[in-house]
Amino acid sequence: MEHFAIWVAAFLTMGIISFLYKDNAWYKLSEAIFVGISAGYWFVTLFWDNIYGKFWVGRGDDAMLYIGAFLGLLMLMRLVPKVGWISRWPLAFIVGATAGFYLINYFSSNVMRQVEDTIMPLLGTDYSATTYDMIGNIVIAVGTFSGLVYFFFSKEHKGVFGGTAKVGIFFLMITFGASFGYTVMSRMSLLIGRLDFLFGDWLGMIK
Amino acid sequence: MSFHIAFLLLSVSLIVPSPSAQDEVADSVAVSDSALVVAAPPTSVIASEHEYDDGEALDLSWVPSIDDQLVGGLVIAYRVYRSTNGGELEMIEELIPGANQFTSGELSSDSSYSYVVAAVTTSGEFASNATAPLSPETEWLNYEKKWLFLIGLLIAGAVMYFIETARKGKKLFVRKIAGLEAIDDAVGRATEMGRSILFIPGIQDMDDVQTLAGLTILGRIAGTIAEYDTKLFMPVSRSLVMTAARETIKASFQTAGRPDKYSDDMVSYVTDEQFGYVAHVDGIMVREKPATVFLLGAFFAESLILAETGNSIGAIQIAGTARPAQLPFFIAACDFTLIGEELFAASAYLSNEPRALGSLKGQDVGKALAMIVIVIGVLAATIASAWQVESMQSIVDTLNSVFSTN
Amino acid sequence: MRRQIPLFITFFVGTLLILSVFIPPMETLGEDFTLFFDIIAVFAFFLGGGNLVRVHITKLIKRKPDWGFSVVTLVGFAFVLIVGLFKIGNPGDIASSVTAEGSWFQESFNYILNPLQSTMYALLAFFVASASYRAFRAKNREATILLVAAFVILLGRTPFGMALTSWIPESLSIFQIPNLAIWIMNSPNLAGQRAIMIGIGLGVVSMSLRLILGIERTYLGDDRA
Amino acid sequence: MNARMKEILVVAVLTVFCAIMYWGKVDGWMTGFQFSFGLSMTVVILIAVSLLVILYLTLRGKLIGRRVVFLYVGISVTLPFFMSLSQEIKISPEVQTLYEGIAELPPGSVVLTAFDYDPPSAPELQPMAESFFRYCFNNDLKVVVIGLWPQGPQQANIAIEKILLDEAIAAKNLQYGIDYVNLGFQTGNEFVIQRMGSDFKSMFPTDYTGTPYNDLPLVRNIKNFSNIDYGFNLSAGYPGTVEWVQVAVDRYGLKMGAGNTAVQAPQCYPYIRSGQLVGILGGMNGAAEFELMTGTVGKGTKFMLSQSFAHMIVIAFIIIGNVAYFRGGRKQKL
Repeated sequence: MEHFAIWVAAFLTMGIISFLYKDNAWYKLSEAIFVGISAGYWFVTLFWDNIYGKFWVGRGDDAMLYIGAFLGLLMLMRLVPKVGWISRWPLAFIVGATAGFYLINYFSSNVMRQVEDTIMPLLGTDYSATTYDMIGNIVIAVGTFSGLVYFFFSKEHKGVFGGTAKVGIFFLMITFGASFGYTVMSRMSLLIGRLDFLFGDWLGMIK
Repeated sequence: MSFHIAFLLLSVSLIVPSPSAQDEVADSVAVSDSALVVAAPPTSVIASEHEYDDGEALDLSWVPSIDDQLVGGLVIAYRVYRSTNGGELEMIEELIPGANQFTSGELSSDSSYSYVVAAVTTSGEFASNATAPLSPETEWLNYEKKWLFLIGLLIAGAVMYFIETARKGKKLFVRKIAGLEAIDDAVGRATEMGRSILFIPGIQDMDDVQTLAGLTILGRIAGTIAEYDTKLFMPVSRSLVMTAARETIKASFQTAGRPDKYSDDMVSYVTDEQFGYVAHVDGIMVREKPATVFLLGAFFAESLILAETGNSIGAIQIAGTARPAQLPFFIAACDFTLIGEELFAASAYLSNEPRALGSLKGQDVGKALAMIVIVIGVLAATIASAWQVESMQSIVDTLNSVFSTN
Repeated sequence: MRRQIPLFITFFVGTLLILSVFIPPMETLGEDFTLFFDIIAVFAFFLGGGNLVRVHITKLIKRKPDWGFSVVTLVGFAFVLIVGLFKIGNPGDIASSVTAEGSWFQESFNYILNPLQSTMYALLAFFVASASYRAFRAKNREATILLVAAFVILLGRTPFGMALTSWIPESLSIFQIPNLAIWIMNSPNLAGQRAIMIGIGLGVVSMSLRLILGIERTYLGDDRA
Repeated sequence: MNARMKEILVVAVLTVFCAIMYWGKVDGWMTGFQFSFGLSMTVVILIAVSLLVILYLTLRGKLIGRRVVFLYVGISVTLPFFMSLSQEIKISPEVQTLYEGIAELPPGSVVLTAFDYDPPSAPELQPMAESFFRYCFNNDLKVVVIGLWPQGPQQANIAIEKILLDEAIAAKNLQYGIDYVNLGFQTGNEFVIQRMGSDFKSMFPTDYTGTPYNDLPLVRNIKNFSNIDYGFNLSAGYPGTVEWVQVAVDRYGLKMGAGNTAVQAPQCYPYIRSGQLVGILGGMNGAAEFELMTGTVGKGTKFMLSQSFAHMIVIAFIIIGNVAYFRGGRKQKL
């Protein structure tokens, strides 16, 4: 059984890799299995965690749960064409809650917090700061400022304003280049993991 | 009864309440009297109201035992005991040596609580006096967050002010955004080529604000798609997104006067699982060869898999996400990328509706505010640290406390 | 009316959640919302899963191209639902965890789903290479900056990059590529990230307000439908 | 022979090869391959020469396609598995500070490890998990595991099981429930962290196996973050380090370090500067550096070579791409 299982795993692994060559039957088969199994897997997990886990095991007496269930049932009203429109209520509920929740969350951690962090002495907090630290601090302040200028919608990118926006774009490009370069490494790691499975765990070719 | 005796013992700082500890002490005493390790109990134990909560916590502070020393200290832990409404003492917490405060949570404002803190040595516990009974109070406003509230209100107010100004008919200028200008062309291109349009609203559910942004953009372009009579298909990875996307497209087709062209088949659910979904979308891309691909929403690692596959089939790709980690991949592999904020601005921009455009003006106020604060703050901090100017330091401290979020 | 009620719900719930942050007795509202959401999501799956089954059965009945693969999908879906919901092969009784070692559900995860997920993810290695090959070209000033930043970071992580500039004296060590890479990550990269983050924060504020105020409402469909 | 036949032939050859190797492995007559130093160098030179040929072809105006790039990536990752070459590892400051952060913990300290990743991210994060646990167990730190990703706790178990086989650690005879506990997964993302701030038990009434919280001696007295001496988060995305910092660190003052995939790591760098994080292990490099610092050799170090090779290949293709661009009179779009 164990032999069979590891061959299945290897078969599917290579099926996905074969997509790099071109779309083919092997890939289509792996894809079909992937979609079917994963959709089922997701539902089973949701069911045990959120329905069984919360209504039977967890906080079963909590009124909040039943409000949730009620909203869920309203959602299912879509299946009944006549009253399908009622499913917009839970949808409206979700959209309102998401909007309200994220408004504050993003505002506090993305705006307030980042502004606070940018407020720092350019020349370092004390005399131990090196030239590099100072340059770094200046770069951070200038970069954040000019980056914000780039995102300004109400003014055409012209003149001094346009020049600053240009600097902002440069900073964004450095950011993107740096994150991309940094990522290459991690992506390679994933492939290393898979090939280690094929050549090591499966075929036992790695000493 | 036993409680009263124990309490009496506690108040005169003798050894110990809890039965298990008592046993231990008895054992060690039995072995050798000289092994008894005596420590002074913690003093000045004070219980006070925990600020800005729902009446469910009290703060406790004390002066550690004088035998609690870093080197050669006798105290191995502190135990906090609580008595509810004058009831029996129960241990609720054990803290490391050196501890001098504790927040006692999960209380009710209907009850009163009294605390005892005991220093623990290898021989037993040496308890402090009990604190006076206290009930936690419910506060109705969290004053700690007043600045978050005020600045938030200021910016939200600016957004609403401009929405209102625009509604009254004042023309507001918003500069061109390259990625958004390209959207109409991209739809047109698919029509000319007689091929389809693929729209991916990210892989998150409706509880992610980026998915909402993707869907609002869909709402704008679905109208154009209806007018051009182009084929649209939209595999999604969440059931709720499927429902919402169908509503969105249906409404847009209706508004464009082509409700007959709408079909539920445009939107289909694939699987919630990230890579299962991606495997399917990749397959469908190379099979259907859409002329235009929209990737607008929350994306994770799959961003590049999708964008590179889309690139390999020669599709025009317009992408946008607010996940900074994924932006570089879209920049590298797509024709146009909406960077962070632009994703959220897109639907307003595309709608060309005055009120929506007004909201963009409003968020510029926020940016201007951030920029001003950064300039003032950085200058003040620099002057303060370089020349030790007190007044500048106080500006920095004020700004820091205003923008501090915790 | 059909449209007014949902708009009111959005407005009411949105405002409530914003205010809850400032009112201690309502602090847990955000948590309750996630709870609601999780539960609604399970119900909604009947719509999504139902759609999945419908699409593939249609394909099968109409004998559309590749209908055979639809059968595979349907069988896989049904298989996992059955072994997962009835806990087939689980050691112990029905009370054991669905993901218990040895259960069919867990085995199918280990030997089918996991290899598929990991491999799909690993394809990124290839795409990262092809994207760098194609996109990192010095076409204009912006692209050149992108290229240089990426190149320095890449080099900074290889022994070759270390060797290349190890001759630079310690006093100028910042110009050694690994140090330069770290500096780029910590300074200009940080600045760019911050600008993007602040922008996003404000963008979310503005869009959320449009949703709460009902200016964006396409997701609610049309009155006439 | 048409293309279809060729494809079938390749698949057939591959299948036979794999079958033979597998048989060899099971039967025990094939124990793996290792190139000698000379052969390793020859392979490296061959790859380099072939790249030069591609460069030459590009200069002549013959551009290569995606599949060639793919092929090179595959080769450059695979071949180093079999090579006997070694390389130097430089410790970066964020790894140093992370190490110092746990090194100063006295024995008996309680460490909370949050496993927020799933198997696809395991190649990067699993080596970190292993060396982190190894360090904790060797130094008598108590480990509490939780996960905000459904499969996180399983990854933790895999790592723990592996580490317990180490001779030195097996000798300590560590007890589940006393020396380490796996509280399992809980849905709710950052809200789980928030709830843990007031009460762990409310979020984790039982552990991974169903044992009630109060029956686990290690955690029985752990109320909230104030009882945790150090937090370590292994994260591959959301929810992850950002959420831990926002809630556990910012609101509850937990001292925390993180191990991130290389992609997530840049997002978390600001947190080191602001002092919200003690340190970060970024990607496989971070794992290898941490292994070096803690004096163990694991997969992180082993696969560094593959990674360096792959990097060199990417760099080579960026150069070739630019040559192609300038050669094409800057107009050609590829």
